[in-house]
Amino acid sequence: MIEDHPRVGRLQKDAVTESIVLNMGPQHPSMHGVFHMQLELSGETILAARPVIGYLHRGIEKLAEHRTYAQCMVLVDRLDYISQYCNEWAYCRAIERLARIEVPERAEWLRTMYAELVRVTSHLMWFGSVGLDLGGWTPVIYAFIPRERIFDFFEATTGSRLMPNYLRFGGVKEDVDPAEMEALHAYLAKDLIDALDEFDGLVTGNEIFLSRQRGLAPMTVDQAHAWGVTGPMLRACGSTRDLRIDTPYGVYDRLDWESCTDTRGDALARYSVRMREMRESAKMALQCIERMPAGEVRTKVARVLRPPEGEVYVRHESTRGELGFHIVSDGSPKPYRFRVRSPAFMNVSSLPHLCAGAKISEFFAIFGGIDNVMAEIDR
Amino acid sequence: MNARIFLTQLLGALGLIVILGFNVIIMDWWERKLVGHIHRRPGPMHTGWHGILQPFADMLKMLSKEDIVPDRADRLFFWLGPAVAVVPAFMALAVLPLAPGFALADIGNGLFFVFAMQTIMPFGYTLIGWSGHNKWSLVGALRSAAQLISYEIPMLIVALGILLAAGSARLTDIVNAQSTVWYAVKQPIGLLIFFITAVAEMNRSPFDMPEAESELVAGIHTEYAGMKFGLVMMAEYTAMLVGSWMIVLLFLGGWHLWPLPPSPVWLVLKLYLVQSGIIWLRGTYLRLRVDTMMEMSWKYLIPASLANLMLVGVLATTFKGF
Amino acid sequence: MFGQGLLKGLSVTGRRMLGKTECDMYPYRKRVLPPKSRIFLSMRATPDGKALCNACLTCQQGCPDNVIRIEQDPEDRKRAVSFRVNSGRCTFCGICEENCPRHALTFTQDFERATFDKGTLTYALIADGTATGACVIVERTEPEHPASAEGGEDVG
Amino acid sequence: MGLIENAERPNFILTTIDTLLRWGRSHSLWWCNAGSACCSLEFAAMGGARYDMDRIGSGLVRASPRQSDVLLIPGPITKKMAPIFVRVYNQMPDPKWVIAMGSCAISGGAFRESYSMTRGADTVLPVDVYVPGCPVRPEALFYGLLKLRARVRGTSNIGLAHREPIYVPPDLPPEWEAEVREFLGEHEAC
Repeated sequence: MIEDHPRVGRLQKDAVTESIVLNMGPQHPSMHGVFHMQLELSGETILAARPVIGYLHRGIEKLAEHRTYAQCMVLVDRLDYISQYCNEWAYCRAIERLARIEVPERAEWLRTMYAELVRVTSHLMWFGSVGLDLGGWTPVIYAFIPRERIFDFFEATTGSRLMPNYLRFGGVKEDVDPAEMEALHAYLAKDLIDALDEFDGLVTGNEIFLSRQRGLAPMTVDQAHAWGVTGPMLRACGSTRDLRIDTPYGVYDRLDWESCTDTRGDALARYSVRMREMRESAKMALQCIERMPAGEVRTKVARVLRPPEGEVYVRHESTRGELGFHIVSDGSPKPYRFRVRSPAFMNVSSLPHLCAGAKISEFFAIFGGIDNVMAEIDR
Repeated sequence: MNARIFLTQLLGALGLIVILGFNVIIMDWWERKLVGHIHRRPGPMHTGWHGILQPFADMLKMLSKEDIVPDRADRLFFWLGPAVAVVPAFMALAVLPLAPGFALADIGNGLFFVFAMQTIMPFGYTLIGWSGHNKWSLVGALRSAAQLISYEIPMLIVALGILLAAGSARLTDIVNAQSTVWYAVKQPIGLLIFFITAVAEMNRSPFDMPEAESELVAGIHTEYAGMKFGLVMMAEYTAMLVGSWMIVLLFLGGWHLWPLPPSPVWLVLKLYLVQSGIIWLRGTYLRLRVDTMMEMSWKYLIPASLANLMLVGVLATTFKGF
Repeated sequence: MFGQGLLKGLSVTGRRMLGKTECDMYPYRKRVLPPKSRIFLSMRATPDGKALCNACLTCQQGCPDNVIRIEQDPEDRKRAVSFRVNSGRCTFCGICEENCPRHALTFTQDFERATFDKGTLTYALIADGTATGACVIVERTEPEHPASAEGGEDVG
Repeated sequence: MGLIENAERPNFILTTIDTLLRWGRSHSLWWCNAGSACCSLEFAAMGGARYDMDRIGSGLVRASPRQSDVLLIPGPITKKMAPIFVRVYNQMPDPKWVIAMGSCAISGGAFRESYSMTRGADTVLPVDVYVPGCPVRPEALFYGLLKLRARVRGTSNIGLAHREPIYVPPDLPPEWEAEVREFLGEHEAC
């Protein structure tokens, strides 16, 4: 409990002060969207934190019940707008399992490549916003340079920078131009790694950054499981849970890579796990480009898909953690129930526990480490 | 008082105001340009030649913005805050020499006068933050007060080392004592400490706690709009000018640039180099945490500055002309 | 050694400060967007200005956001009297382009569509049965993809 | 005295000052980013190295609405968020402008039919420029900004009226009132 926290407890015993309630957000520069945090402060120390969500609740789960399965892809894109391909893939896997659709070999490779590329861009965005939260302006601008380059590839091959609507049930929309892949390969092999090295030089080794992150808001594996935390945050506590290994999908079992884990469980561990994941993802995307077989990219599926009656739950390692789609079909062209298990929502639920007893400026270091996307939390 | 002296002083004061305004405009442009190039982007570009007219556009806009005073703000102090922050910085400029003997008032206690004026500035920041009736700016104001008070101590102790070595508190004498070797060479630890504390005194990144943008919306000036915000910005740039000027005078040899003849040009050059360095720091570093920053002052900088003072004292008594 | 990381950071930004900038200088130089990028919905037309659309309503029915409004000619059901697009609602998902059996719909790369008046965001691709200015003229008369021959409709 | 009395009939001094102020304003539009969803990423990209809106003097995204001129609405306005955006708009000093960025802010876009959405920013705020796209490309937003600059340059300061937001608070059940007031009251103190 918060009262048992050593720092808070001492503070309350020693001095009788009146706490102030500070409403952080929903319109606040570093709230990563419209997130509202009620902080109860004693001086600059946070006594209690109450997250308020729902400012971006657009009713995606309800809207999806009025759309055909193919039209839902538009909503799925906008669910977590930083890792679109992961969302689309998870949704496609759910429908493919429901309707028993086979996916061609090349399409699986393409999907894996796009998912890993988007993991890179998502983590780049996170890196930039961590820099912004901690008061630096440069990291975010630097992070956008490789991001723009990968977006160029997305746009040239799928037609949109952010909202691709590229994956289809039983494959992908269209094949990728080999020349584009060639250019991307050259970029990933050298320039991206150079950029990541530069980020390490700018932020990772910086003593100011280390002093703000080391030992901050530690979390044990048991706590993480209790709060439902998944993804890089869970792997930073020493767990090896990675759905890409535990429940293999795509071509992850055929790639040469390893899941990034850390045992310290603090904010710095979360940071280093994500930084290493970016390199691993770039490596995986490179392998995909090199070893991708030729062939079909799309199986023929009815334009208006009518999956048989039944329900399905698919787990997927999104950039933020375990993304789940629970879809109930009644045999009609529209889903009967469409439910999303959003990783960021579960991760944010650990926030009140993590930041009790922290300072205001520590709060942003903790908050940045969670890497939340409000659109996914509020849906 | 003689009418002629009065007139000269008046003209000098007016000249200082002009210099002040000119500096704010130049620094506003230069900061955006330099930070832009650090970010690999060109910065202001299309408003005049390389965006040189950008500060004028900003100023015109701020002048014509609606002047909001929050409902429950303390109206008097809301007005007074920026003035209390600007005026001491401006007064400190009066004793800062530009060339040998060329200052509005080249007083014998110039060193202490500048520090005395700098001590008033946090009071202005605290007023700015407190009077707006806003929790963010209140937190910023308290941070500002704590930060500026705790960083003044090591700064003054280091300045005592200079006083010990130069044997005079008159700024012109201090500069002239560096005609061959700068105090930056003689007292490198002192320079380091003085530089850190000066950056902290100016509320510049990585010590910009009072206006931590990502934490406390806009910190102390959250409620300031229009030209009052412009005044707060002016206070910050002037504080930066005074701080860098002190660094140049105390450690970087003022108008001396050995082996070239002394000239105010060197002083201005050094002044803007130091300010560019401070902007470079802003483009590179993340913000320190507020309690780390306080710890840094009390645990490390104050003992280090005392050690520096002892060292300087021993050296100054041992070697003549140190 | 303490301070190493700080110096490293300074060296990174210092190098960048003296290096080249990355800017596109947008209003003065415009980047050529890739042909696949979906910016604004447009329609293909034959060189003599007739639209390829035969008012089959596939796009209108498939659109998730009710962007497309087609009015069929009451006498000739294969002819559209008007084809209006409300780009203020469009999510640029490309479903209409993908579904169009005659490949009549396409996307242009013209993105400079910001406006003061929301009403002007609705534009017509066909008005009074004739293709309007928003259309892209195609020189080729044969279908672009061999797959469209499956429909068995004569294109051209 | 004379200047103000004859404000109806602009004289030389007044028009010169006016031209100067219009120039200043149009070259120094600072943002208030009411960042909610996907489009704010593209807005951030516009501040990045490739597009760099600082070139035309709009590079400063002020965290406090008190110091900003343009309210950017880069995403959906939900019913829960509408009063807060109005509040942000009211906190900005005149003259101020609003840009609706993307389909969600123009009309509700993909979520138009949803129960929790307003149908566009113009149901809540007086919008000046609509930038279509989903999400809007950074260049397209840049073009929208240039459009807004043209409008600012063309808008005279003489007799510029304050524009009230259009927002009408919903009719809430009376039993909710105390709760809502308490909620808003907490914001008030902030």
